[in-house]
Amino acid sequence: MSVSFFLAVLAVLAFVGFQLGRSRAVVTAGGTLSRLHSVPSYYGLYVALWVGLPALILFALWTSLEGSIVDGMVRSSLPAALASLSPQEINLVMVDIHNLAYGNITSRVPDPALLTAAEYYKHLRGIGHGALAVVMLALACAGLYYARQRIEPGLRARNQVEKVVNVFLILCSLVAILTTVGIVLSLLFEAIRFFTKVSPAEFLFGLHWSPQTAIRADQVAADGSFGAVPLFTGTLLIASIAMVVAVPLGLMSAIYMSEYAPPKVRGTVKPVLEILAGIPTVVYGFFAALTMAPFVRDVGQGLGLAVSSESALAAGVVMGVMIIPFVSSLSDDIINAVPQSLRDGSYGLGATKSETIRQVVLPAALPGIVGGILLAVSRAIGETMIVVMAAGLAANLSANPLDAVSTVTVQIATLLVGDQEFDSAKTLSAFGLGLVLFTVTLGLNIIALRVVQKYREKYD
Amino acid sequence: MTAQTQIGTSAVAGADARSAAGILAGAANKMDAKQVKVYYGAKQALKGIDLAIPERQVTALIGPSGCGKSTFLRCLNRMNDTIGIARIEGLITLDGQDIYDREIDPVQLRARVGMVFQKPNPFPKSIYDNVSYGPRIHGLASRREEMDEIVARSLQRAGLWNEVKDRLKEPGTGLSGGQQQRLCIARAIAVSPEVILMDEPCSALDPIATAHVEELIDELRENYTIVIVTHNMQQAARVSQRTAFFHLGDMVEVGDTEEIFTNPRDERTQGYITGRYG
Amino acid sequence: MTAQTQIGTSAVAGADARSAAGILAGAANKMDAKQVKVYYGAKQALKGIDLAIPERQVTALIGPSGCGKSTFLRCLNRMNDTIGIARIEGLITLDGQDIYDREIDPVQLRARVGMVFQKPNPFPKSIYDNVSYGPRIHGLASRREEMDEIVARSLQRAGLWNEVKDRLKEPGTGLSGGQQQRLCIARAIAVSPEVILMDEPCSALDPIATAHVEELIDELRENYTIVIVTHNMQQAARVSQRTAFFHLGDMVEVGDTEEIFTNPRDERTQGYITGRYG
Amino acid sequence: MTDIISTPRAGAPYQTDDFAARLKKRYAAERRFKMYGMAAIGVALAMLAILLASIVAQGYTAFAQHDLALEVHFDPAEIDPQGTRDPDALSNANYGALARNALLAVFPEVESRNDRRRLTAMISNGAAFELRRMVMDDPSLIGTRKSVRFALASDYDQLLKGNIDRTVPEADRKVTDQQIAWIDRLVSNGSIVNGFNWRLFLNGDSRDPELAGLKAGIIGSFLTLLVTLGLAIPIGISAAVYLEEFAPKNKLTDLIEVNINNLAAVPSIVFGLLGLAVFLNALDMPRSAPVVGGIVLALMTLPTIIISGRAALKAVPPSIREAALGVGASPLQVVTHHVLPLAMPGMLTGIIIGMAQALGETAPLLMIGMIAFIVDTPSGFGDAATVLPVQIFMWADSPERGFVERTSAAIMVLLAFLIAMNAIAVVLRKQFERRW
Amino acid sequence: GGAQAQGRDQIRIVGSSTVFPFTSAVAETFGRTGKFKTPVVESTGTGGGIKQFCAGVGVQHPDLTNASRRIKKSELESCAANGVTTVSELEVGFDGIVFANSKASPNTDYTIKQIWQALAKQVVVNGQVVPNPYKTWNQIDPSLPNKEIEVLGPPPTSGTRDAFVELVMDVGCAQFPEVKALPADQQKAVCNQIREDGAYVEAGENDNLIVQKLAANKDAYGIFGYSFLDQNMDKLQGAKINGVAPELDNIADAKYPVARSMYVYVKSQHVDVIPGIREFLAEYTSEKAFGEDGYLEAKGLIPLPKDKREKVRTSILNLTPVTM
Ligand SMILES: Nc1ncnc2c1ncn2[C@@H]1O[C@H](COP(=O)(O)OP(=O)(O)OP(=O)(O)O)[C@@H](O)[C@H]1O
Ligand SMILES: Nc1ncnc2c1ncn2[C@@H]1O[C@H](COP(=O)(O)OP(=O)(O)OP(=O)(O)O)[C@@H](O)[C@H]1O
Ligand SMILES: [Mg+2]
Ligand SMILES: [Mg+2]
Ligand SMILES: O=P([O-])([O-])[O-]
Repeated sequence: MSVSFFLAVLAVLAFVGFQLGRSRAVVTAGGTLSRLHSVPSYYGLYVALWVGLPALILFALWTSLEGSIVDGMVRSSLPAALASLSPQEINLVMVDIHNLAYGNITSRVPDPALLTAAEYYKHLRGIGHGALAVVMLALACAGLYYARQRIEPGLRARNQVEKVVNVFLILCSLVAILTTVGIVLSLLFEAIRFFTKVSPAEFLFGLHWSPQTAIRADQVAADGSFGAVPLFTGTLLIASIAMVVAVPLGLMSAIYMSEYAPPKVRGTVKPVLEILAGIPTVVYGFFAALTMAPFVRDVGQGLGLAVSSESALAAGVVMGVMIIPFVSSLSDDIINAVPQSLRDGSYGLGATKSETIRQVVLPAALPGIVGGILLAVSRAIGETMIVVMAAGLAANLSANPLDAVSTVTVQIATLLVGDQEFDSAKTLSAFGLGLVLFTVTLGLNIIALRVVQKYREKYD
Repeated sequence: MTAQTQIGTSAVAGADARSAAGILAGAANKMDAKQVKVYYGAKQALKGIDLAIPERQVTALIGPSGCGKSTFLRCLNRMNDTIGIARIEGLITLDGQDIYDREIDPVQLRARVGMVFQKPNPFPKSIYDNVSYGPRIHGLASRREEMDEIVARSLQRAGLWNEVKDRLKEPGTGLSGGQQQRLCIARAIAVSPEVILMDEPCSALDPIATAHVEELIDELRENYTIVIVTHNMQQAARVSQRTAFFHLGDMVEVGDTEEIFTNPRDERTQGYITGRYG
Repeated sequence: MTAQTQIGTSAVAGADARSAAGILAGAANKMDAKQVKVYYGAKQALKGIDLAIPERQVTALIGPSGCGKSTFLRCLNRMNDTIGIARIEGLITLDGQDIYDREIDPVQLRARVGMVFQKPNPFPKSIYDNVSYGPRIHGLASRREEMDEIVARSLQRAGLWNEVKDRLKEPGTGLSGGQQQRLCIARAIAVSPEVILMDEPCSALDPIATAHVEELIDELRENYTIVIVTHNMQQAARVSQRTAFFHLGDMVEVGDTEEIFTNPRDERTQGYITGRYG
Repeated sequence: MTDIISTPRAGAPYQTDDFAARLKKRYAAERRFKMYGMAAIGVALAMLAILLASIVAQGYTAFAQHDLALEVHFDPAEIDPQGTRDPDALSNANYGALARNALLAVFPEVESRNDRRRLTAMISNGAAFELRRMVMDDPSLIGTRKSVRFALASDYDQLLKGNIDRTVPEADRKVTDQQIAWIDRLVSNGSIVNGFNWRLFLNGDSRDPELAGLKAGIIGSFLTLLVTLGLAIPIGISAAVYLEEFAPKNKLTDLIEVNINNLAAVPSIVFGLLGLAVFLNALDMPRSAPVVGGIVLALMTLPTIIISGRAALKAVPPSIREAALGVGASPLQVVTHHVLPLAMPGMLTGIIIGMAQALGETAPLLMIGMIAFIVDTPSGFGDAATVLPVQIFMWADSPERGFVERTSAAIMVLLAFLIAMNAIAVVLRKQFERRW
Repeated sequence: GGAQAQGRDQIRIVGSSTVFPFTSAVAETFGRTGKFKTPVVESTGTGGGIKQFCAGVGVQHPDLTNASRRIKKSELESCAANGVTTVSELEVGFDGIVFANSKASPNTDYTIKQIWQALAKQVVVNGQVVPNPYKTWNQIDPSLPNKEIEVLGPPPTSGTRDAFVELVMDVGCAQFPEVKALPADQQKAVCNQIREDGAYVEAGENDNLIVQKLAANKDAYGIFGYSFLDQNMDKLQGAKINGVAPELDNIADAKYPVARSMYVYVKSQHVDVIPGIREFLAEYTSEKAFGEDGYLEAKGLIPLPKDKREKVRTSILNLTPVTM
């Protein structure tokens, strides 16, 4: 009896509940449906929810707890010889028992005590499944009975159902908060450890980033320096270059698609451009490193400029291309949603198409467009591969787009992926960087929200 | 008929009896429509309209809902170009020039032939920006004060100034229905077009505001040519010199307003007018 | 005053003189507003309105543009809930029950108190779907034919049937202004609300259609309670039994329509009415 | 003519030279503006074309592969000397020798040990596995002769495709002159056949380029994406709807809004850290599994879907909501019946872009063990699996030459996957689009 | 939570990206020929691998870890603290680190000292320790080419960089008595730190990218593993170091100075619990795998000498615990 079987049975029960609830509502209405507070199908949904939801919640709880409960019972039933092992060893014994119980390949001849334990384990799981089935069924039936009882014309079935939906919607919104909490928690402890090794002041205001600390104890004496400023300026530089490329290209593409292009062209160009967002970043990385960077270098040298072979410009431009669809597609949708009557109003005054677009359509679409652009900025800040491959890892403090720079994200990724040592400031600095980046963007977002709210108060 | 299409201002002589009868001495045809047919997809909305619009007069278009008044109005400044499925046939001239000619620039045309729409459609900008928008794109003011002056005067003429003079920076969309309508009128007259097309400009207005707009129309008439769609017979009678009666996509009758209201030739016109008068 | 708010239908006795005077024999107050104040942000749009709306009668709201008629109307079925910055104070009852009570479900309230908006706002769906939407969500028809019947009857009553019966599947947004307005009327009456609020329902309508809607209102009055905002004094005089005059967020005067039009007590009312009559 | 009869103001501004000059400028601006639009699309499309062309140019050869067709003698002396047909014995037999013998039989003149080794290097490691599979499936083959096709080792395949240059000095290439001569002979006698590269789609990953395939990656991507879609779409749409349509404007919703915007800027690898800390360590979910990958990618794409969804909802005019509320629709009905359908195009755009991002992402998967060498095709959401971009990432980092073309081919497959997935959404989006 | 309860019958390996190609090749062969499932091999980097490996015993922890360096004492201690008490070591073979450039340039011969002078942050000039002034190779030694110094190499987070520092930088600077005269900690700083003025380009971990960049930029040198040179002999050449070319035989018999050993560590407690570990180790240490002409050599592994292989094999098959 698998998970999907349980869920399928539950779905069937809920459907039955729906039908019963609906017909019951029709009956209680006594022929005049308008006596019902809600449309009959809401009564159906009401019953279906009562049938399905409690059983579903039980199922979720049960399946998440059953494993450890059964394990605990098997563990306590083990013969004394096994039970006296250390927790680690018992863990291993449990692996053996599981492997035996599920008929996996095992490599040693099983000990009879283990075989009994495996049998016992199987037995318990069997009971557990049976009990779950019975309890779920009982709960579903109770729900059905209760909900059906309550059906009468005055029952606000729609409101009840909508209350459940509303709770669901709120829960969905809270996922964002939970994710944030999860991220902060998974960064915080290591970051604190980092800040006990490197002072926050040095980290936040230091102008030199070079995490060249030792991997072997006998190796490098010099501590790495952990001044994150070059990384943040590098991030800013590359993201700005990317936006300088993506915003005009994306916005103008969006405008052309939604305002000028015939529907057929728009219908094809838009999804085609969206492919840009789906090309794996490795491909962009190779393109940036092997095509764009040498090109920038050659052009730069042709102009007599000193260009390093890894330049922020190359990485930024390619990143800009990658995020074009964020701006173009989202803006296109928003522009397309601006009511025609506004355009008519402008044309009626003798405005040209471009004047209409720039002065009426775009301002009307601005909140949505800003959303798309912010999304694109975010993506640019979070991108790793292109920068690693084309702009290098050297954290120079420079505002010159022809220099090699590094970004926060890149350092986080290389620090986490590279060779690391427990507790070395080098490895932990990834968490410090992550947390600070998180905080900085959070601050920026709060400011952005305030600005947007001000703007909204004025123009909503 | 062909002569008429060549030189608009001297077209009076060539105008057919029906039209000529209604034109006051000295007035010439500012615009002229010949056999204008409009289709929305397969549906024909106008079935061949012939109508001359005399200069510096107010022409009223009346007729039952859905008969094609707005459609005709939108033909006069090529606003129908923006409706994908609309197709237009026939000839419309402004000062004797075919406005659907390739040579003609719809932008210039619409600057010369302004429009107030049936549903008020203020831009989601401030009240000030709503009105200054047109003058700005046409470069009618070179300095800030000039623009302030244009905005203030337009709002005054539309009868909205007193209500909004303290909230010019607030969004135009936060106004009441009637206020929005007057805002749209102010916006249209701010660019001083030669011809102003008004699609039921007073439908959302109270009597006082209506009277105000009617005065405005009367005043504008001295310099501008005005075409107004209205459902209000009294209004048509009060403000217009000429009236055209539309019915099911046809123009049934056109003539001197007094004539039309007192002595309609077509019985459909009679029915329509008396349907209310009676 | 307090007695009145408890049992709506027997409230006549407790109604104040001003209100009581206007109520015809046998009619009771369907709705009742007490000291209704509305603020848009910091701006006060209604300054404390007391108005009783008698059952199965037509109450007309008149007054200059921007005086708060739409705002008041929107209070009566809690449409103002949807405007973020709008804040309402005071008491409004429907059949004696406070409609701003927590117990009250605004959705059900709006099904009972229907509304036709000032700007026609058809759904971007077919004409049929526009009208059938309300009946469908309220489960007013169980079979296809019943629904067809409701749609056809509603469109007929709104005087649109003949124009659209062949194009029910076409989008409602492709109709002319007046047609859209009648479509919105049809949509509102399709759910048979007890009270119908109409915000300038005839503003975009020609006289014939207007007459049609007025007939409809007259007919509806037998079973429904109607509140209508209009700028057309004749219309108010023709269709309503009671008239309330609004001015700058205040309700200046309310009374029997005949009374108001022939013998207004307040000079502002007089000014407003005669501004047109004179 | 008009200026004679009109007063200075009316119409005058529009007939003057001044206006004409200004109009000319405005039209120039108009043309420029339109040109910018076209240029922008042109540049974007050109970039895409360059990228795609470079991928295709490098990868199209991977769709064909050279096989070695040899007459194999299933010599009982080699594989079943005892003649017991014992499956265990058969399973451990030396099948490589069968393939080598078959090739050596074509070149009887090659005798020295070194030469024989160099000759048999042409046979892919896969040959032994292939023969083993054949015998295990049908032991009656033992003792018979049969013509069998198996992969040519990658270096030689690359040579025949021209990816290894014959003209460079012998010392600088992986293939000797002698081997080239042998290969040419095999080609001329028809023992080498070039055909569609089914292995690319039917095999799992391998360290041997000629055997490496994408089956496991495709299925892994499919399972992972299924989880991602199943979570991100309903949660994303629900959250967008709640925040835009229902949420009271208070501190909590501000907090949620800021959070969502902020999550969009969190580097994807940090989502990997989250997955590691929460799903693997705290919730004890399996490593390298599509469920966990799917959840992490869903969390990563949620901000994209929510933000674009909210923008789309915001663009629906309030009059539509009022109209529906006015006939007694509940707020939820207003949303589901009117607002959502109208906002759907924008929602779908967010979904398309979010999914494209999820489909191409590798960094967060690193932390949860999906950047791994996994040969077996996953059969469920809890099995160890890789995904296409990981396959691409790992192949791109492999030293063997044969992986260069396969990397590009894998990218082509990924893009095909993406386009197929998007096609559905794009069609839906067109259905919902309308102007009002 | 229920998913883990199903037990595990598949070996899980984490660790070094350098050893990854070899271990995964063994895993593939092991999975194809035996009755066991193909092990899952993750590429997490040496340190990351050891961290996971040492986190505990039980299904959720890996069984083996790859390492491009020996495990450290501190790491073993942390293993023990988490209950991972017996760890066995399998030395796989050697990895040469090459200093390579494009075939389009002449082949060169550098001494370790010269490479240190080219790459160190501080060098000795006229008996003084000064910031590295060298821009071109011939400023270090007139016999060297008049080419700008540009070296693409791994970032400080990489195990390869670490090995390079130990085998080249430390050795190179030891040849300057002036450095030796410095106090111990300063000495190390001078020896180990790599310049950050742009002459040394930290190029990430994708060695194929370095290969392609070198092919395009003929003045630049790159630092990476031998197997990438082996596969790209048509484009690149390895510089001789101290007169020795980076060739298989030279590395195998330790003539070439820049080579390191690679290891796999086994959690002995998992042997016999997770099925197939013994058999996997047997496959790894079979002659056809890590021996001369074995399939790992074809992947670029440089095999251990024969007697060493014997020792490694018996040691690992007996699960001899590693000692520091
Ligand atoms: N959403 C809003 N935000 C801010 N102010 C508003 C809003 N809606 C209306 N107002 C203001 O409230 C006042 C009353 O508006 P309301 O729409 O009720 O007027 P009205 O009597 O219906 O006028 P009209 O006859 O022109 O429709 C006006 O001054 C208007 O500008
Ligand atoms: N965009 C459109 N698509 C399809 N049909 C249309 C469109 N606009 C108008 N029509 C149809 O064309 C006919 C004429 O419409 P028009 O708007 O010109 O009427 P009208 O005379 O202005 O009416 P009203 O007084 O109600 O505004 C009507 O039948 C209308 O339904
Ligand atoms: Mg109209
Ligand atoms: Mg109003
Ligand atoms: O992955 P490495 O630890 O070998 O660099």
